[in-house]
Amino acid sequence: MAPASKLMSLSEAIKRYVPDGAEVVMGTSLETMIPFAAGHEIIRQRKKNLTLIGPISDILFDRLIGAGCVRKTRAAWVGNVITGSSYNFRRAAEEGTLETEDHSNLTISMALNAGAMGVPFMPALTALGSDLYKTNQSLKKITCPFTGMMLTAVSAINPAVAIIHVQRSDEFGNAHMWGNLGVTREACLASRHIIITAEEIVSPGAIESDPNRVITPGFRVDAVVHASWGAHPSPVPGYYNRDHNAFIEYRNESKTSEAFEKWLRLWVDNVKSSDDYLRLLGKERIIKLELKNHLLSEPVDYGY
Amino acid sequence: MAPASKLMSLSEAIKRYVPDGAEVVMGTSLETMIPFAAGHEIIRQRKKNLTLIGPISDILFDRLIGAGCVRKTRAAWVGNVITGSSYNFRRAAEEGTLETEDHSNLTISMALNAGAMGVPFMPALTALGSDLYKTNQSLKKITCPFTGMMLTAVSAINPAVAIIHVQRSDEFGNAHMWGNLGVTREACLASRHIIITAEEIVSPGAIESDPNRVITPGFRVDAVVHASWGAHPSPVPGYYNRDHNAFIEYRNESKTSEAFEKWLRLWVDNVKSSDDYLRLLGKERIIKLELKNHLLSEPVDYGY
Amino acid sequence: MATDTAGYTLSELMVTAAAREIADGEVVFVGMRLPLLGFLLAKRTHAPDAVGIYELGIVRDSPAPEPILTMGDLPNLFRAKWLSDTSDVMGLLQNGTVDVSFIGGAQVDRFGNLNTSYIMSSGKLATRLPGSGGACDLAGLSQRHIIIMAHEKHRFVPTVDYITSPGYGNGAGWREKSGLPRGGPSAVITSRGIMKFDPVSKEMLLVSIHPGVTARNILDNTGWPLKIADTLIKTPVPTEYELKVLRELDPEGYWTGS
Amino acid sequence: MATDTAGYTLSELMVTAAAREIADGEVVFVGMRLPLLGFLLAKRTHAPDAVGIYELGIVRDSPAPEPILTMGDLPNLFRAKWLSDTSDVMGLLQNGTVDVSFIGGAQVDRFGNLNTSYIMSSGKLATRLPGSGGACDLAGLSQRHIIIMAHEKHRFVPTVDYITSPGYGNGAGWREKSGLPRGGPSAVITSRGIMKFDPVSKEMLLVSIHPGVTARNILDNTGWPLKIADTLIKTPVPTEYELKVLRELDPEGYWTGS
Repeated sequence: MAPASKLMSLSEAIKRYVPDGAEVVMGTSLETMIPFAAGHEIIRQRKKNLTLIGPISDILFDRLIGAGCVRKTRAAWVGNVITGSSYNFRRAAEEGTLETEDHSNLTISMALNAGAMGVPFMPALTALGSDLYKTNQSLKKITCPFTGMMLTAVSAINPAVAIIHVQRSDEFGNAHMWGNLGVTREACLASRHIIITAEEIVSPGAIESDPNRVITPGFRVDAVVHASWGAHPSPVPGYYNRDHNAFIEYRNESKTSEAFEKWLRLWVDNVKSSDDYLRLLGKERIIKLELKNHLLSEPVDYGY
Repeated sequence: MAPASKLMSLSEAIKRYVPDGAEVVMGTSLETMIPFAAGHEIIRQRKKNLTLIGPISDILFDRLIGAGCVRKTRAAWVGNVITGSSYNFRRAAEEGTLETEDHSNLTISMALNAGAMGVPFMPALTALGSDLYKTNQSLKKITCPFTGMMLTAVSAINPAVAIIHVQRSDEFGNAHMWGNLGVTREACLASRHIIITAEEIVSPGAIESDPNRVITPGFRVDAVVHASWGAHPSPVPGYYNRDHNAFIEYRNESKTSEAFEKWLRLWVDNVKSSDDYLRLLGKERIIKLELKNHLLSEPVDYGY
Repeated sequence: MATDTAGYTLSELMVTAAAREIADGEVVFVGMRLPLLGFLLAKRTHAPDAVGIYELGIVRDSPAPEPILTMGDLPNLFRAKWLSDTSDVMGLLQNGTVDVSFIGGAQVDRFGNLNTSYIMSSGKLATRLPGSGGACDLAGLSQRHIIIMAHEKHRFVPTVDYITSPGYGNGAGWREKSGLPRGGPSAVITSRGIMKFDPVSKEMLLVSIHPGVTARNILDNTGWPLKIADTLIKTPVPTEYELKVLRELDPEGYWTGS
Repeated sequence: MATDTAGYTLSELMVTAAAREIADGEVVFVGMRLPLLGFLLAKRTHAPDAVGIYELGIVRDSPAPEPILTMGDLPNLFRAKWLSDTSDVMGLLQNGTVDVSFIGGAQVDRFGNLNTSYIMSSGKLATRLPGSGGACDLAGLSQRHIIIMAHEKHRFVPTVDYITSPGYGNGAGWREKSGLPRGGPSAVITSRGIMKFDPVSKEMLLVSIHPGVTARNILDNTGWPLKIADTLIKTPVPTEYELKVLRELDPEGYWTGS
């Protein structure tokens, strides 16, 4: 009973589990724990024709689109949470080089839920009366067999791979996540492969001390990557705060294709490691983002 | 901002929120944390014509049926987990005084899920090919609008009240539950009222130290009851082990109506308080059930 | 139009108006940006027992311990009442638990339909906007919802190019026919005034004009002949206490600066 | 029939046979009673990397630190790999992740349909059984499932009174026509022998006879003319190591005593 370690480098994990043309779900906790490091590695490897799946992607999807990795988005919202529109997305969509499937947070959550539960669709009351039906073939109107009510059926989504950033994981893919969970639980269960990027790699014993905190069964995880600060500039509960300036500055850094190319070279292509990234970020900024006020959870007992 | 305390006696909580004829969901964690104390109080108040909802009820439903409180069950399994059939259930069903709606664990979970999500049904692949359709009007066959697959539609269940036993709660209904959760999360969200019985009443600060551990939003909870050993003989993670002998002995104690009447007088009607119950149980038995091996959860930080 | 010389900014006026739409004890589904501030302001003033629900999977009933720019900031998770799944809070929305929600928009029409997806020009896509996020869900499933947006003629159009978030469609009875279980917009708070909806025809009605703005100015900046309510009032300005709280909530004026 | 004089009990033989149906690394949905022991025995012998899933919302891949009588016993939660919702583990079942599951039954027929709900007598209800629990789900949605039960004529009937857990219905093609996405019973382990199913006709076939039992005895205790496989073997007895482990798992013989 010596299971194989799933620990590998970020570059190896992306190489193995994110082939060109793959359907990838990311940013499943919405504004928090967005797997930026993994997304940047996808850009460095210049993956092509990806379909990106997620509720609100904040600026991660925009970067992948700007780098030419993306053929299609299946998302509720693609933009910059605190500045509004995101420009690579706009350019690609307006030029017609990006296909978009328009979801709401509820429909994307039900699509992944259906995928997780192994059923071909889930019913919802949302989207009725909206034009989402015109730009999303995954939605159909149905009639409830019990009540006769009109409902929206949301077709299941089963991504090829889920990329999930967590606080801590053991090397076998048993991972703790806390904070708002978004659609992470269903995204993991719906996906054929799972890549975990984690702030810390810890012992199995630490994870086993709290099985309710585990985000998805470890036996379904394919790769575990140690990625300290791997969600920056988004926040990670227990590790660091949101770097608002990064989001605000990105507005101008992505406003034109030229500006974005420059940003990409500096922050992605020239960055070969997590150390490179932290050096670029600078000590002062890092200290500013670190937690200043701590609140430890009251322990619970799993004894017998 | 001084919200009203929801703390009340068990007798008051049952009086207020479990009227005759109510649909009550209980035993939502399946074999663990079954709200026996609350069930016994329902018997003491001789509620009538209840509909009991739950996945596998172990022997709690059998007791309520034997005491004449129940008109109907909507459950996947009614019995005694380690001895098999339960006799009050058998007698009532065979004599035709009890109506039963036959679910599986998956269909009852989907019925409560539909109730929680506010949709009139949820789809499933189970029950197909089974005779559950003959004895459960909440199941209908439908065709998937996307794939043409045949599916089971499970009609939503929205109970009048959920009775949930937890480890600890504050007086406002913010409660921590850990261990296997069963269908508890959806049962709470689906129900119009919620009664929490808790091993311990703790400060709001203790609960707020770990919001991921909260089982359902406290603002929807109606009553909080301090019920130490309130799930005995079922186990409560962090508090006490399963009392196997109670389940084994109950087999004979319920084999005939006469035996059951005797059991009921001794263990329910003559018990006026949790102290009475513990006295009857006896110190030795209590010590035997207490946790001997402890395992505390690794803390997590919710700071900023 | 309100300026700093009036002692408050236009955004402060709008956020205050939004806050006043929340009654104490209500369950509020809180959106991004100005609505987030409006909710926090209400909590700190007249609606201390309001409960906030956030699409990220957050329920909280106390103000965050520190100013936040967005709902995912860690202080908004600190001592939350519940941290959970998006589908859990969407369940609370869909099952009718949410009293009121707030959404912004790029384009609105006379029946309160909102577009945050596609702006067309001569039949061709002119601007791709971010999309629904939770807005379509909130517009469809809250007991009522409130729209907050800039009041410009190109945004206030007779018919939106795309319905991201349904209002009253083409008027009375439309939501029912569409299968929506409840709700509809109850107010539109803009940079010039406040609109409500005629209870019978479901058409937008001007009910309140911001200080320094004229009805003419509003009509000129609305793409259809906006109807005016029988009783037209001037939007009450923020109180000193509301301004004090707002400036604590947004100390650097990121959202409410001039 | 096997007895203590043979060095093992009948239950021990049945549990051992059940354990051997589990291949290493498989995902097993573990039921109550004998199947629970069978899984634990497999983990401790030839299938150390098998993963156990329990309907309560438990996933674990190590043996519990102490003997357990039922899956809800606290040692079965201790250092579990995942504690979660029933719907989560039902999702793993429904989406095809579960390789094998085990269910018990009161009545079975020649196509492996199981009844744990209603036993009829002359068209009237004779015995009300506890019902499906998770059995209907496991029979419908696992990649394969194994039935464990006592072998008596009144239990082995031509056609069950009620299909709680679907087997192969009335034969080849029935599961597909019923809409079941996969699966079907792969073995029936009884107190007298082991049956499998004809790959074409889907009818039950006797493949193995327990020590001390005759084919005649099995046919006499089966309510239809049970077909016999071309190759009929004697059920291998538990090894000493298997017995040692089993007695550690059930030290008081609650499940496996004579």
